[in-house]
Amino acid sequence: MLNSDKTEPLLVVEQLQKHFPLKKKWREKHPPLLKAVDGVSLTIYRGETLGIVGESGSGKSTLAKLILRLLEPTGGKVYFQGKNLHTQTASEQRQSSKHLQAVFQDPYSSLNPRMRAKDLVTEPLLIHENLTNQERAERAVELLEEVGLGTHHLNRYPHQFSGGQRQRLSIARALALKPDLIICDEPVSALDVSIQAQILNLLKKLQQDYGMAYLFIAHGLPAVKHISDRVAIMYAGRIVELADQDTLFSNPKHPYTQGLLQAVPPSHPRDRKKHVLVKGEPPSMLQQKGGCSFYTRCPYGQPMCLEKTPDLIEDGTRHYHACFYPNDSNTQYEEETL
Amino acid sequence: GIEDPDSPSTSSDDSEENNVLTIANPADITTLDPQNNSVITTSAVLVNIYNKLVKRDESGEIIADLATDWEPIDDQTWEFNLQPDVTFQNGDAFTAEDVKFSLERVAKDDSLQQYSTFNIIDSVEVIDDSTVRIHTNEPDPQLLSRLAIAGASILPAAYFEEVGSDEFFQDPVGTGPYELNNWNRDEQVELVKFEDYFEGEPNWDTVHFNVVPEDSTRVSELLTDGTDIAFNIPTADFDRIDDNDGTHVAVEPIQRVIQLWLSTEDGAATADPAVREAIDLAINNQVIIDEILNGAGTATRTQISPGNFGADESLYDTFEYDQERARELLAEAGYEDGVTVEISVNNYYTEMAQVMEGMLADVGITADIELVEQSQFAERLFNEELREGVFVGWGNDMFDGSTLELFRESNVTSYDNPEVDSLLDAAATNMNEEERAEQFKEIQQILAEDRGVVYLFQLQGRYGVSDRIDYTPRLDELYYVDDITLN
Amino acid sequence: MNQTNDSNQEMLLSVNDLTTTFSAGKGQVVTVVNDVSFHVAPGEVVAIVGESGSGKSITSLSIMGLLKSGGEISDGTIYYKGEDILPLSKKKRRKLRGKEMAMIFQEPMSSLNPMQRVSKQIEESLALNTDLTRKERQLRAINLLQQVDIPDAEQVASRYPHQLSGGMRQRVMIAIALASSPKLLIADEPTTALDVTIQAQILALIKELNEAQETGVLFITHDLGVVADIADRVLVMYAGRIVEEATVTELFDHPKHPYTLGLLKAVPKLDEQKEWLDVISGNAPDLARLPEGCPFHPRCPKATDACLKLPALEEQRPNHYVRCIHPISEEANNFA
Amino acid sequence: MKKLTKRKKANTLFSTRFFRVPSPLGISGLIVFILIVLLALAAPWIAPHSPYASDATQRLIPPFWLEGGSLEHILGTDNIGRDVLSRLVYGSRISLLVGFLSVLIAGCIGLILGLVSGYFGGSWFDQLTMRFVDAMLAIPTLLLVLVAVIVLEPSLWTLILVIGLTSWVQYTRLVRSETLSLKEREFIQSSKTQGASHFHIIRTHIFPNVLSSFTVVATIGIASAIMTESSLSFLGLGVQPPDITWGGMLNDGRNYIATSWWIATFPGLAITITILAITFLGDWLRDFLDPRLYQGDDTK
Amino acid sequence: MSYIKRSLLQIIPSLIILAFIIFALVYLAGDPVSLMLPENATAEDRAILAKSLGLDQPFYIQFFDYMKNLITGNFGESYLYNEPALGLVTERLGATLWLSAMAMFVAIGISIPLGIIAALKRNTLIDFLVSAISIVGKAMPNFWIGIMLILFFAVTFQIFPVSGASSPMHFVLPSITLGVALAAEMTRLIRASVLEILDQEFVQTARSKGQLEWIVISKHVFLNALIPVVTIIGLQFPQLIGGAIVVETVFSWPGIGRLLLRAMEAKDMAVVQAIVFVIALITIVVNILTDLLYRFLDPRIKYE
Ligand SMILES: Nc1ncnc2c1ncn2[C@@H]1O[C@H](COP(=O)(O)OP(=O)(O)OP(=O)(O)O)[C@@H](O)[C@H]1O
Ligand SMILES: Nc1ncnc2c1ncn2[C@@H]1O[C@H](COP(=O)(O)OP(=O)(O)OP(=O)(O)O)[C@@H](O)[C@H]1O
Ligand SMILES: [Mg+2]
Ligand SMILES: [Mg+2]
Ligand code: NI
Repeated sequence: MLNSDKTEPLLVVEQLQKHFPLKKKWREKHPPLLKAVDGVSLTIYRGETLGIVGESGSGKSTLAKLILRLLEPTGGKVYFQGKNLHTQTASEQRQSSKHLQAVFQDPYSSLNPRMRAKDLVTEPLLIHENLTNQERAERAVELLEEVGLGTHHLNRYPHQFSGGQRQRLSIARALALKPDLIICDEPVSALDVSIQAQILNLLKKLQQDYGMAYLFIAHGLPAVKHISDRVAIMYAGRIVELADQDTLFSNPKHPYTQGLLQAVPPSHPRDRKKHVLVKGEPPSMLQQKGGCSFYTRCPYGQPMCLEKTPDLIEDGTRHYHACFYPNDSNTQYEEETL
Repeated sequence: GIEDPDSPSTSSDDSEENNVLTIANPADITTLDPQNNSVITTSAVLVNIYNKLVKRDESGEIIADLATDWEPIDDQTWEFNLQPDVTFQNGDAFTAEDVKFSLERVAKDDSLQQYSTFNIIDSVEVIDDSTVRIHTNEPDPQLLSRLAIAGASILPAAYFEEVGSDEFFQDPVGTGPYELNNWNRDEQVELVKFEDYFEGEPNWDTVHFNVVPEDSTRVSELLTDGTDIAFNIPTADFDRIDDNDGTHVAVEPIQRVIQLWLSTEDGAATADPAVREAIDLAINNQVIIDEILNGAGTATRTQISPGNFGADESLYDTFEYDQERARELLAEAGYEDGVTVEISVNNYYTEMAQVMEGMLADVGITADIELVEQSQFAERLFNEELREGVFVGWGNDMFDGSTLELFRESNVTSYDNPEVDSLLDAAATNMNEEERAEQFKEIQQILAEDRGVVYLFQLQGRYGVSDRIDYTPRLDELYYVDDITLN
Repeated sequence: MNQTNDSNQEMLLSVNDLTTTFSAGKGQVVTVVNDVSFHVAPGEVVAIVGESGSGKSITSLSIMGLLKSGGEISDGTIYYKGEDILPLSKKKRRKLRGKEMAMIFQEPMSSLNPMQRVSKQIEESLALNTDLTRKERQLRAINLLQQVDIPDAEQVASRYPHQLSGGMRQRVMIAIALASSPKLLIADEPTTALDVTIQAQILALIKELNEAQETGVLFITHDLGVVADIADRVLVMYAGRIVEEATVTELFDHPKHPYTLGLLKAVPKLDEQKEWLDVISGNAPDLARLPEGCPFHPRCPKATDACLKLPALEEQRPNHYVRCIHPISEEANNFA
Repeated sequence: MKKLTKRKKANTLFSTRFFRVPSPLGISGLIVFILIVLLALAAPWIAPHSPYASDATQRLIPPFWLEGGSLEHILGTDNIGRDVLSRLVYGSRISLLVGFLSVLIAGCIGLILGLVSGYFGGSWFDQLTMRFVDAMLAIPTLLLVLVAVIVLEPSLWTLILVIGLTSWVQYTRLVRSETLSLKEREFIQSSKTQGASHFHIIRTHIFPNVLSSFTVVATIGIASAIMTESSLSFLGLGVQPPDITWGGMLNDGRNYIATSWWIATFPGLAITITILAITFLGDWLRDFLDPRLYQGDDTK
Repeated sequence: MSYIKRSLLQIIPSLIILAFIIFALVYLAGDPVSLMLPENATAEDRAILAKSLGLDQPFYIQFFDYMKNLITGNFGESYLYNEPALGLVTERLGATLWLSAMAMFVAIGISIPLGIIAALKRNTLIDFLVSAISIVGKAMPNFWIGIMLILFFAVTFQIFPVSGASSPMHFVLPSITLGVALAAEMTRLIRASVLEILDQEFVQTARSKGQLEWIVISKHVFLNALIPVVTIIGLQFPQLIGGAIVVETVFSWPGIGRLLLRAMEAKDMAVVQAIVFVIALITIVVNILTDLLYRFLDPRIKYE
């Protein structure tokens, strides 16, 4: 790979919090808080891909939006290229936004339906650089080619593209300013199976060519595993485990990670196993009174887990986990005899 | 005997209620106080509740009402003998005190709308229970005319003073043939007969005055027997009503004369008498009468029509029309390229004014017409906010030439002729009837010559009437309900 | 694999040459499901995989008789328990629904009536398909909720759908389907909108139903992992046609159609690490403008001029049917 | 590639979008509407008579196909002898003027307020605007117009101004709610992440996207302005003569509905047809303005 | 309760703005003094009256006083009727509200079946006809409809009375006249709403249970489609009252529409403001009620 070491911190997130106040009910003194992101710390190094996996509603998109400054955090800090993103002046913000781009999940809503492909991909240039129309047209061609689209696509509207092609457009657009970091919030979730692979390959190739870092958010473990250098597992607004990709998948410590891995359907019918289930429903983000939020679904819950919220601790090998009773042996969940 | 307030439309089908008379008017009455009112449609209803000392018959003659007879004592004093055995609807007996109270109320209280008509009365002197003397501030040849209008209605002095004005007019009491049963604003005034009416039991058990603002709806009500009389029907519907079984159209002259006031002030094009004359000559009065009014009008060159004191009949039922001459006059006046006259029109007369506009255009006069909402017309008229031409229908409830005072200097029109002023002054206090009539005739001749006002025609009241009743509209547009009978 | 009428008798469901069209306005007609034949035996789980828009849902709605206006079955027969159900009256078709065949939809958010309590919606199905009294129905509804592993069933029964999580809603849907004890369950992407942990729970439930009650299941998905997990037999659909059919292990071991192979290879797997994923280039075709011949040929690495003629669905290995004239040979199939 | 460039040329506005949007009603609406506009523009050349020239002796002549009618006055004459057809033709001018200008005024206010308050949803400006909108919504438009007309004296320009100033509320509401939901769409978020200014986002992303539903409401606005004018005419507060409006004509004829139906019926029909055309046109415009319905070549 | 409290709090600023709009209009309408005094009043009289009415004060003080009066329910005296304006309005309010309510019934009665049928028969001739009729219904001025209805049903066929408000039969024609435009609007809405619901999967779920089609429509589709319609009723209410101004004139209906016209002709601004204010208040109340109904109907909101 082009980027050799991946040790220079590019983005540092410290104890980031986002609490959404919900509608106050009659006679309630304070509105209940929905802790969408509750004390997340992580670092992304230059040129690496950090994958984030978690159940729906666990706060992944919120985290992405905080980093992109689409939301104001309730607490914590985000440093990008050493500067605190949320205390910058307007012009500094414009400057950092050049290096920090995003690709969103929904290919159908992430492109303005009334703009043509060439205008879509060069919009960032319009905002940040003073180019002539001619120059912009040239760049548009380059960018489309970069993501595997042809010049005949230049004048089309988004609806004339398929989902995969739209996602390519989004990527081209994110690429326009040669950013250092692209936040990809579930960029392939909405795509057909046969297209997902195209996009994953494209992302990977672009990274090799330009050396930018990705924050890659996804639902599906296999895709994250494929593309990431390191992977973080989120549960109920917190990171419960974070490690190098191979470590995490071969030696998960947190019971949730383990459950998650076992819930992934087999890749071959021969690997079919008895269904082992993480029972229960995803957590309500409201009922966090303290204590481990996985407690309700955890097969190893101890009294301790109810009292204290486990911190994310490192075990020396850049493997972080937040569990009081981490399990080295990939212990089985109670078998559901169905 | 108060019957249930049933729908007017079904009332006439019901034999038991055949004794209900229904009249559909375009507007509601505005008040129950006859002395604080100047709206004729309101008076038209109130005359059935209250009596006056004298009243007018259908032809406009003054006849006895609560007074039996009267005579002048001197130039400023009149004596009236009163009907005995008259009771108010609340049972109080009618006496001279009531006359004194009522006439002095309207003559002294300057907040009443009729005050300016009656403030010439200095005092009313009670001679005995059935005799009064009215003293005026100066000789008043019109006193009887004044006493014949609704403003001179007699109210029960004792009861009125006991309850006060507000409460009195909540449930008013008069000596008239009908008493008020109910007034649902904007919907209906319901009168019921006053059994002890001094002239004998009234004809109708109940009289409904319904408010039906939309012309076509009023006609529809008539055609479906929803009403016995529909006032002010569109001329276009004459044939429909006549052709319909059971209804007919009744038209009779009324006191209203349509006229065009033309400014004589400097700067106005119409200050030039030639222009005014040209306008008069350009208008074919008869065409408007025939086409727009369906014949329900009479061309005239004066306000004072027959039946009024001082009428100059030579100016009545005639008009001048000569397009050629009109063009010549304009050319002579230097307007061969045409002239524009701005005219404010009471929008009630829109159609006529628009026809006139067309006629004026034929001779090269551009009438720039501004339509003014009826209700604002009066206000703007008195504030002199109207244009150089004013297209207006003017009534005359006093039946007297004195209405020409309108053309006195400093009145609402800009017409200013010292000769007219002095004639008006003389007529105002002239107790010699003949001489006074001559004075009015002279004024009319001058006005016809001067054309400070171009008279067009006297209107006729247009009523749709059910064949089941016998009704002849009156010159004064009032409904004396008791004179209306079942066929 | 055109069944004879005899086999129609044995099968729970057998679909022959089904062709469903939609009118696209201006007299244009789009064929959305094209010449599709397959069968489902009692107790069997048949999966249909294929890309979005390949006609999976329309196939299932055609079977249920729930096509929306504009959609029309223009050809083919559908036998249910040996009876041709297409000519049946509307009333008889309706009676088949619920008692005989039930359906679960993809979107747990919108497949429950937001205005009705959960219990009522289950009871509605009970009222239509059983002879239980009202009281019994209420009890049965709670019982069913317990059967689908809903904790605190009594309380949940009185909730409205929006008060449930996606997984619970999907379970309620299964409870509704269970209520009529259908012989055939059609599940149209029932887990696509759910998290993996919840997906596993739902799949387990469906499998249990299938095993315990011998219910035939037609399972529609585009996730090969789910197929590997639950199916007995697999149909691969592409552009409205079946391009391959085989038992699940046969298919995974010996994919014959280049599209099937492409799919299998394109999916990243937990247990393998490679630099680049294998991809199928290009996009799924628009049904209104299908390429000539084999609909897959513009994307097919093996395409030749011969592909301009539509290949037939042929049995290339025992019970393994493929619609391709260049099927993947054994040696080339290096997919482990 | 050659084939492609060839096709490109054919893709002019007219050859593709115009006819490919499949809406026969919309197209007929458009055609009728264009005809009406042409009629209004060409009134002096089309109208057989002066619309103002009255001749009382020629009044209430029925349309030519009825007994007593003549080709001289094809649609007959009105209550003071003016040619109904000519007035109808001229009437389109002011009726359309009232419709267009009042919508222009209301639309501009509504659009700007809606965009700004929607974009800064929840801000004090938004709060204030919405309270204002609530207040205005609580009063019937006709009532508000009536009061305002009375206060300002009826005239063509007052009427346009007043209808404009009282009907912006619906545009504000619409634009604001569309903006609010657009704002959450990912393409706006993505533009924000690129550091785009508020103005840029509103101008290039939000405005074009609210435009089509705005247009639909605006066309309906034209229709309701015409209706409001005719209601006002009925109450005697509409555009004043000599200016001719259909509403005014309808009102002139209201006493003649039973006897000379043509005076009111033709302007009534004109209003109905225009409003129908405008409504259809609005539906079509929405589609026309939406590139998503522009079926270009399928992508390869 | 919290909802009501919240919405009540929210309407206060709206009411203040409303009061301001109305006050500004009245202020613009000019000096009421000349209307209240007899023609021959002197300048001195005018000044005295102006002072007693507080008209010599600056705008904002006058507005402040005006607000104070409003809070105590004092809308001023009608100079036309010499009565408190509010009383005049409330006296006639009933007639108008009844008419509006009946018109609403007519509109609902027409639009629900038509809207549902049009949606169920989407893109057929029936659907087209319903749409066409509803647009025509909207495009006809209501005084025109009213006069025509009278000519047909009252004069020619004599089925219903012509005008007035004294019996239930009298309601028929005016409520139809007033309801037609609203019905047209609502038909389109209900059609759209039903279409949207028909597309949702729970309808298919109900069908897949083997449910009868008409029960599917009535039980599952209808109730859901009704919800957006409820809010429309609240929003359309002021337009209904606006239409009543015209319809009342045609049918001689003794409601506030007629009062308003009278008051406006006479520039009796006290009455005009009272009417505007009362209508606005009623509209707000109706909106809160429909909102509550909405909440009552839609469990998704009730339990939040
Ligand atoms: N603006 C907001 N106001 C209130 N709550 C919010 C808001 N945005 C997100 N949430 C809540 O925050 C939680 C986390 O949401 P988020 O979108 O970050 O989840 P996610 O992990 O991205 O889920 P998914 O996988 O479904 O995209 C959810 O419970 C969501 O309902
Ligand atoms: N009502 C309709 N009118 C016209 N075309 C339709 C209609 N419903 C579906 N189609 C078309 O039929 C084709 C097949 O749709 P279907 O829903 O069966 O796809 P699918 O395989 O279920 O896809 P997905 O995985 O997205 O659910 C699609 O191309 C779709 O556009
Ligand atoms: Mg997300
Ligand atoms: Mg589907
Ligand atoms: Ni409460």
